[in-house]
Amino acid sequence: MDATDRRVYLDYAATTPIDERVLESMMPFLTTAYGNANSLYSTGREAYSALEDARERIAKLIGADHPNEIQFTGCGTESDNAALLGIVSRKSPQGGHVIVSSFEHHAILEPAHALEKRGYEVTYLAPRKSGHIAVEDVEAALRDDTVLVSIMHGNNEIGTVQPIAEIARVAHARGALMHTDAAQTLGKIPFDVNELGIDAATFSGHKIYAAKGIGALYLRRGTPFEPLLRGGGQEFKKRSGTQNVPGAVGLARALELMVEDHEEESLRLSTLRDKVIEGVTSRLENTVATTLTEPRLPNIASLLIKGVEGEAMLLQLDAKGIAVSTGSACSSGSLEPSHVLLSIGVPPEIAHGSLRISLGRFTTEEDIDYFLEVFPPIVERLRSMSPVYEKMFGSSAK
Amino acid sequence: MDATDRRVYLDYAATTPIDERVLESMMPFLTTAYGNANSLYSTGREAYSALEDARERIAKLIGADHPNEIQFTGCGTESDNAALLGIVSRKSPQGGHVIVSSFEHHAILEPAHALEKRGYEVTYLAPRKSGHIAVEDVEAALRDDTVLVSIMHGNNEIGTVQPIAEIARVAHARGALMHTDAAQTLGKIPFDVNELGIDAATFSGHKIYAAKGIGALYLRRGTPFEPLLRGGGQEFKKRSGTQNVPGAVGLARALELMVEDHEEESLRLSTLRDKVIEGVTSRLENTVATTLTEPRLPNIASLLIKGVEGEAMLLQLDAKGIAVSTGSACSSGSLEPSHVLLSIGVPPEIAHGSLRISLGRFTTEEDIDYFLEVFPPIVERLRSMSPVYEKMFGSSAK
Amino acid sequence: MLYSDKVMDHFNNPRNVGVIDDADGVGEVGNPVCGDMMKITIKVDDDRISDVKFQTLGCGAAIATSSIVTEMARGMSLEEAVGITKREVADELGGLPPAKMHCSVLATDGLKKAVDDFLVSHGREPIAVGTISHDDPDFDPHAEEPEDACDIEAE
Amino acid sequence: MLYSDKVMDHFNNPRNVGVIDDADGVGEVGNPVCGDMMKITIKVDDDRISDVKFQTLGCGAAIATSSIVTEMARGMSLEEAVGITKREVADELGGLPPAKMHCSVLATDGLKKAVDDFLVSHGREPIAVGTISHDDPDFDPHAEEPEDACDIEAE
Ligand SMILES: Cc1ncc(COP(=O)(O)O)c(C=O)c1O
Ligand SMILES: Cc1ncc(COP(=O)(O)O)c(C=O)c1O
Repeated sequence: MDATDRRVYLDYAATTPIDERVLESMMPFLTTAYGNANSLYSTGREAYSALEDARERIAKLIGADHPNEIQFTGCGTESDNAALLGIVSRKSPQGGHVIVSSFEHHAILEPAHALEKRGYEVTYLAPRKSGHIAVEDVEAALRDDTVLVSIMHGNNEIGTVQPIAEIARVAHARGALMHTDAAQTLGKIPFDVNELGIDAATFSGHKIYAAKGIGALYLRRGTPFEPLLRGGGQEFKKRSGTQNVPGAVGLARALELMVEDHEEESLRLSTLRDKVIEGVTSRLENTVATTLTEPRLPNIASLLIKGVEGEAMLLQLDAKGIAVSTGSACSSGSLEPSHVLLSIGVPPEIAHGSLRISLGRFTTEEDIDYFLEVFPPIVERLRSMSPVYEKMFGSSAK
Repeated sequence: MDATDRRVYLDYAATTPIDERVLESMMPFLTTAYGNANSLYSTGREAYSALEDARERIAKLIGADHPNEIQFTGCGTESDNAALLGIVSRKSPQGGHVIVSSFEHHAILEPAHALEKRGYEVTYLAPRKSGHIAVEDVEAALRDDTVLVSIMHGNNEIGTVQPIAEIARVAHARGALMHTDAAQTLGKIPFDVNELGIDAATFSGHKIYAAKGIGALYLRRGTPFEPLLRGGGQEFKKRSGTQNVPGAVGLARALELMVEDHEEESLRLSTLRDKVIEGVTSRLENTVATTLTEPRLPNIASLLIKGVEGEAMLLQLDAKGIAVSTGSACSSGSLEPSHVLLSIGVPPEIAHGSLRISLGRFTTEEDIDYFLEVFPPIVERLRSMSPVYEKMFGSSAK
Repeated sequence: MLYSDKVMDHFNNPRNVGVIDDADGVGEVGNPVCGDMMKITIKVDDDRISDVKFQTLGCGAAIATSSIVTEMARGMSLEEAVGITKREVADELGGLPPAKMHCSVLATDGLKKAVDDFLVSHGREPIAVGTISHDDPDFDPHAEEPEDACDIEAE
Repeated sequence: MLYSDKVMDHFNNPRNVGVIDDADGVGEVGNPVCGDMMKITIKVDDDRISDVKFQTLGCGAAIATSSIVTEMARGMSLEEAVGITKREVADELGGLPPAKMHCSVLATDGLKKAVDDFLVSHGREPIAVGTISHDDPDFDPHAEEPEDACDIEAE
């Protein structure tokens, strides 16, 4: 095969293709079974049954006590916004204190800023250098007026997994509720709402081979909550809007497929992930894994490639058919590189050279071999074009 | 064909099937072109191009000055919520006055109630008996501190079309902004944001043969707006969340198909609609069209069938394979029948017997004939089972 | 919202529809303004309900509960008939959606009224008076709102 | 965000990469902390730029603008070279995404610095001093934020 025709997708943490078995499960609801799930006649009841069946299956797979604890939403961002704003403003309308980590996704950080504007106090808790939130740091940050703690389960850039069960325990001990953004972990590592002891959790379809445009929010029964989307009263009055039945059905199927073989898949992916890390760091000087401390997601390899800029690597890899991601500021148009990397103490000049390789269901060993073959010359060429590489890193490494 | 095998869908105002040409346009993005539209590599750029192409086509079809005036959302409800809350809270954070009609969809009424709780004053403007909002009533309700007027374009239950251009003019004359919920009208009657002179408008995909889970919000450049969904900053920072590219592409295609033949289709549907109204009222005593005053949507026939309850009719029609809708309280589990019917002065005991027949692309004359054949005996049977029909309506009509 | 097969059966093929012309007792409950109304007529033999017919204006659940209550009551003693609870009616139908539970009250209240009408017209003490009510004995004001998709609008 | 074909061409095949060993002028701008840095070396003959080479650490736009500015400058008088605006650089590349416009400044500033370095080292007055700045002359603080999808994160 001509190298330039080859396509290797290594950005599963950004989005995944829809698994064809998932699409198949959606197809009836994209064609003949188009009814509105709120209609009383048979076409509507058919859609309703499919929707409720999807809800039940998801509830079961995450160990929820009741299907009605699952609401379908439009995306992970909506679930995050709804959880943070909805719980806090209902539980404590007059203000109070909220804890989030400083390396949350922007879908949590931005609503947290909005809460600050409304008079709440927010603690942005920094992770330790390993990329993990320490339980004792949460404990120290908790106050009597802490309303909610929201700490992400798996970090989308560096792949570290947080001790959610322990954090939930200390949060509850101080009377705070607990939300976790599980967009990156659902289906990849064990996820049980009761084992974790959480009150709310965010899921996103397009991270687990379901469609874009569907997400879900787990909300434990009795959790105070004010809807973000108000209207016809769908989703037990918690999320209005005609339900995306094909999306919901696909999400349930996708989660089933994830859970089905997550142990073997986890092993397979973490082996490939380690091969990426080992392969890059052994082939290229001045490269290092962002963190190797467990627990980590099996599918994310985060690397720091010193002396190059991320977008340049990304585009050169793209020219070879390889899709990856970077935390460089240049790729996002913002002034600062990834807040995640900065939060764990990576200096900006290094963070600009970060690379995230994220693997998934269709990643093969050949894909990794190809990446490892193509990548080193790209870095070497970019470094050779740099006016400062030798000065900054050359002597130290040679 | 056995009558019970026959399926006649007459509830297009609730939701529509996806047109197969629309689904076809979506398929590449549900399969191979799965990239995240925010990624820089080619798979992402492909998705980005498709998304921006969809945006441009929609912008053009509604006469928008710039594609960036279109944001994609998750549903009509989200667009309504975002418009009402987002414009009002940014334009006038300290409070003020808002005008909505009293027969808006709940996706407007509920956020309006939320605004009241936050200290805004809201006028719920009643339509006239014909089912139309009168421009002079809006004018009379406007105040110096009116921030926003939100009046729906076409009413989803009774099909009346409001004089949006005139309302926008009087609103602007008093310094208020103008939003219209066009979920029911887009593609069915001419819709041009500059001719209407509006600042914002709500669209929903599943009302025009696109998918569930996609909507759009038109927001004129420079209109003050605070995002409802905050996070990664997608959609020009106005609506965060990974974009639903297949949904957006389908929405653009769906709108093109609507606009393509909307004149012929409008004529065809209004002829069928009138046949429904004429057919029912001539065959059954004590039945009447809710309103016949123009302008009305071509595809909605709203009928009042005195002395029967809506859900009972609906279920009996369903047994014959016909899908319709009712404004009866019994079908919605609420205590009051449709707020729309009450708003135009229909007494509750009559409103319980309302029926909405809404037509669409796949409705045929045979469908209507079948409905007109099946419906009268159903009504007669239900009336014969009623303890009060004769007393209340029998003598008056005979 | 999903009705059970048995509800649909009783809605589509309601039993005992009509009015007993020489009824011993008549009960009328409900109000068209609220969307539902029921009239029930009974024949009484030896303090047992020997025949019963109903007329109902209302939704699927209102008609189905009316129909089933007539089936349940036929052959019962007056005491037994008055004792039928809305929960029993719903159970007999294989359950009702939460938002429709109030419809069972219509049926039981109508029956009670008819029995009392018989008793009072025969100079006897009514059994049911005071217990007739549209108030739902199972109603818990602190319960969550019924979580059912029929609780919402299909557009 | 979409780069034009010409940007991609200059990024993938940058012209004039390297360092002129016996350069007449050297310009260095940028800072690795901000993610981009450029070094430009020029040969001057008769107050015209006869040769020019660059090294750049940075994104696609940074490399492409560096490359194109060397092509534009070659053969120009010093006056002309110093007069190249960031808008001209972007236009020459067939446009740049709004979020990347600042990269053109790196290229033009580097060139100006190299010219001034030549002049000053020859005891002459610098032309560009005072005009060198990372501030964008086209920058409008009241403009809307760049509306571009690259302005966001892909997850
Ligand atoms: C007039 C009107 N506005 C808003 C909506 C809400 O749209 P969606 O169901 O897509 O949330 C609907 C239909 O449901 C509608 O008819
Ligand atoms: C950890 C995390 N949270 C939230 C989101 C937002 O999800 P969505 O893109 O579905 O809105 C993402 C990915 O985008 C994510 O990785």
